[in-house]
Amino acid sequence: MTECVECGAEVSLHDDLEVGEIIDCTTCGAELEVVDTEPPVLERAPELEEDWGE
Amino acid sequence: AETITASVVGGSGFTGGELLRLLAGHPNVEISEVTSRSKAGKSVGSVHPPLRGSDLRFTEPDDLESVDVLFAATPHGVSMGRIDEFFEVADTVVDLSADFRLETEAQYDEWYDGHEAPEYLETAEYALPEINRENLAGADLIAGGGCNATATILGLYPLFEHGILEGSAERVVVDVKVGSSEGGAGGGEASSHPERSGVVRPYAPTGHRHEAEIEQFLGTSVAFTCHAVDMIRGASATSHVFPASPVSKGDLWQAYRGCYEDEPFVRMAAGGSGVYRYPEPKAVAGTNLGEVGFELDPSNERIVVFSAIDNMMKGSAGQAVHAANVALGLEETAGLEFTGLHPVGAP
Amino acid sequence: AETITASVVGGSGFTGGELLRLLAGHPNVEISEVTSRSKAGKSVGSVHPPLRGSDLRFTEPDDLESVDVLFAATPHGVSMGRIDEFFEVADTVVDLSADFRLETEAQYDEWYDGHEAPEYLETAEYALPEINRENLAGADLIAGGGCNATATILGLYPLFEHGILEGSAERVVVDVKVGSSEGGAGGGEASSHPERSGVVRPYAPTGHRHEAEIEQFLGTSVAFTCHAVDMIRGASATSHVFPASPVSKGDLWQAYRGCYEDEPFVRMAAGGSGVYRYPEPKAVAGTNLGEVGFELDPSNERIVVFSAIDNMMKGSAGQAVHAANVALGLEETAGLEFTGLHPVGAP
Repeated sequence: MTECVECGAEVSLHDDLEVGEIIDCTTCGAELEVVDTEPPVLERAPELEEDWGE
Repeated sequence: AETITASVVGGSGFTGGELLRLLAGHPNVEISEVTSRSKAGKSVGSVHPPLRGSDLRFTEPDDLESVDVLFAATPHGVSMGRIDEFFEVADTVVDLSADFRLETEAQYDEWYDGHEAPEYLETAEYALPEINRENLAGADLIAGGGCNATATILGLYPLFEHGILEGSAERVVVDVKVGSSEGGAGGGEASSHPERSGVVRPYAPTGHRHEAEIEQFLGTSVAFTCHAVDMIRGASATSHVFPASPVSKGDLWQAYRGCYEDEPFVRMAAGGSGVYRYPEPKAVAGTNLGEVGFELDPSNERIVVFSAIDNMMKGSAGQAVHAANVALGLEETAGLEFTGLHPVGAP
Repeated sequence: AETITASVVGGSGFTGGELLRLLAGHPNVEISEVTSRSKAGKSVGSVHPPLRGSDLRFTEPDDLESVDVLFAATPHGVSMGRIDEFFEVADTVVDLSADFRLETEAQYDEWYDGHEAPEYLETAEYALPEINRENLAGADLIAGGGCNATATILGLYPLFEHGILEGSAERVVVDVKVGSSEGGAGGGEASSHPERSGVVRPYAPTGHRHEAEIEQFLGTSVAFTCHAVDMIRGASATSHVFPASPVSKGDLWQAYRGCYEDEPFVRMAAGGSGVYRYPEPKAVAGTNLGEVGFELDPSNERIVVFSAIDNMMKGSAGQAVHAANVALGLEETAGLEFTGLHPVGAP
């Protein structure tokens, strides 16, 4: 378990975590990048701004 | 598990049918009677497809059987005239109309055509558990919230509860988009299929009745506008809020998680990834869920708050069953477990 | 009557097809060329049903033929790279993208990815005749307005033009509902039919590109939010305006009639009776008409302004043809006479 940087809720992590992996927070949906595994550290992943067209 | 007997007065309308559908699937409820003047004698399934095969038939709404809880899905103005009679046959009455929502007779004089049983207004409890749970336990008279007010209140409540808004200085604009079931089965020319399809139709440019209900629970006046859009069931409220002092995303998440993290029927949807990044009626259609989300707009000193519900469920029948579960000490989510469909068409 | 030659660069998209449909029916226009890299060699009717039977075929977008007027219906970023080439073959260029809408290079740095031909920004004229007619006569480079900005500007313009709003103190909230054609033919997962049907989906909670364009022409900042709804073509803008001092319905009618009474493409719809009391995309689908209306909300010191357009027409191709008619001294309504259908489904 670790905290989501966006909303502060608990983020459940699977055990064979890899640096660089993207995990989405199940509370706020934010995309988080694993920057360290022992202990697990998450940062906001650079999410590409979806182009809404028009 | 405990079983309670329930009846539905006014069971042939859309809301009455939704109540029947939920109560028929409720583990702790046995339906004893469903009344309808217009459909008396007909099977409930002939009017409401989800109930096909049920032997339940509509009965005349006079000389009601005694039950533990009576749900009134009648038009505005009916319950206030029959409330004494309802309490003669039931210990708990859940009214889905607007007849007992507001606190004072003066409000009914202003927004409706007065009130026939104002003495009940004091004791009536608002049905939305997320903001009134402690008063609902053991309540006798429960008043279901209006669907537009429910969507709006769910979105804004955490901002007031956690002091981000004090409710005096700030300007709040609420722009709602709703489905056609809000107008009920009847409705005039404007709700014929050719005229009602594919609209984005402002129909209550200044919605004072909704504003009165919202102001009562949030303590602030809101500028409200409603549009009919091409949905049958669903309400989406977008609130544009201008707080007196700047606020951070962290403050917002703290307020919303603080209010809703442990709520069984509120889901957060505030940005993130995927197709459904913000609350959307499609995502909650047929469920008792409310979706709530927000976006910060520093350049305009604005918070944009989104909330989406199914006006037939969280905005009406679902909220009534949820409130009854709380009042009667049943499992809160009993009979309300459905979590929606994906993909799905217009709700 | 006079005949001018016209070409469409980027004719296979929705907007390109709409332009073709209008130009093919225009009494003063002869289409000389329609380019499309992806559909080169194919007949225009194979892509755009309204043009079935036409012997016109898409050509490669290189070595363009010289024409009187060139319409560019290309994605953002294309025209700014080819503008010199366009002016080598045409006296008048009408660009439907955002490439020449804003006045300064700084705005493109902030909201887009900079600009490749900023020297043209000075002379480019905004295509909306209702607010820029005098500058359009004889203009060489015409920049089509964005659909959301067009809907918003049409609604609010009279309030600024007649001093009801000065553009400084007042708070203006714009809540827009749009159809799926705004995203063009492509679009990712979110625009697949199962996911895009039946939505009320906030997609630009804080729509800064639109705000920049609106602010440029109204001189005030607006707090903008956009929702996708279940329409293909259509945009409905509801503006919540809080004027510094009270205003009467008489003032409002004077301002709106003053600006629009003689305009061929603006219809007022502010209250009154019947099913269509306020502006509605269905009522203007396929036409170059904009519907504008308002409602006064004294208790909230608010004016609610409604405006509805067809984003493919008044918000794009129709506006381009209207502007070209003005620039080339043709009859303003030439080729734009269609006044809509009733009853009709989702636009």
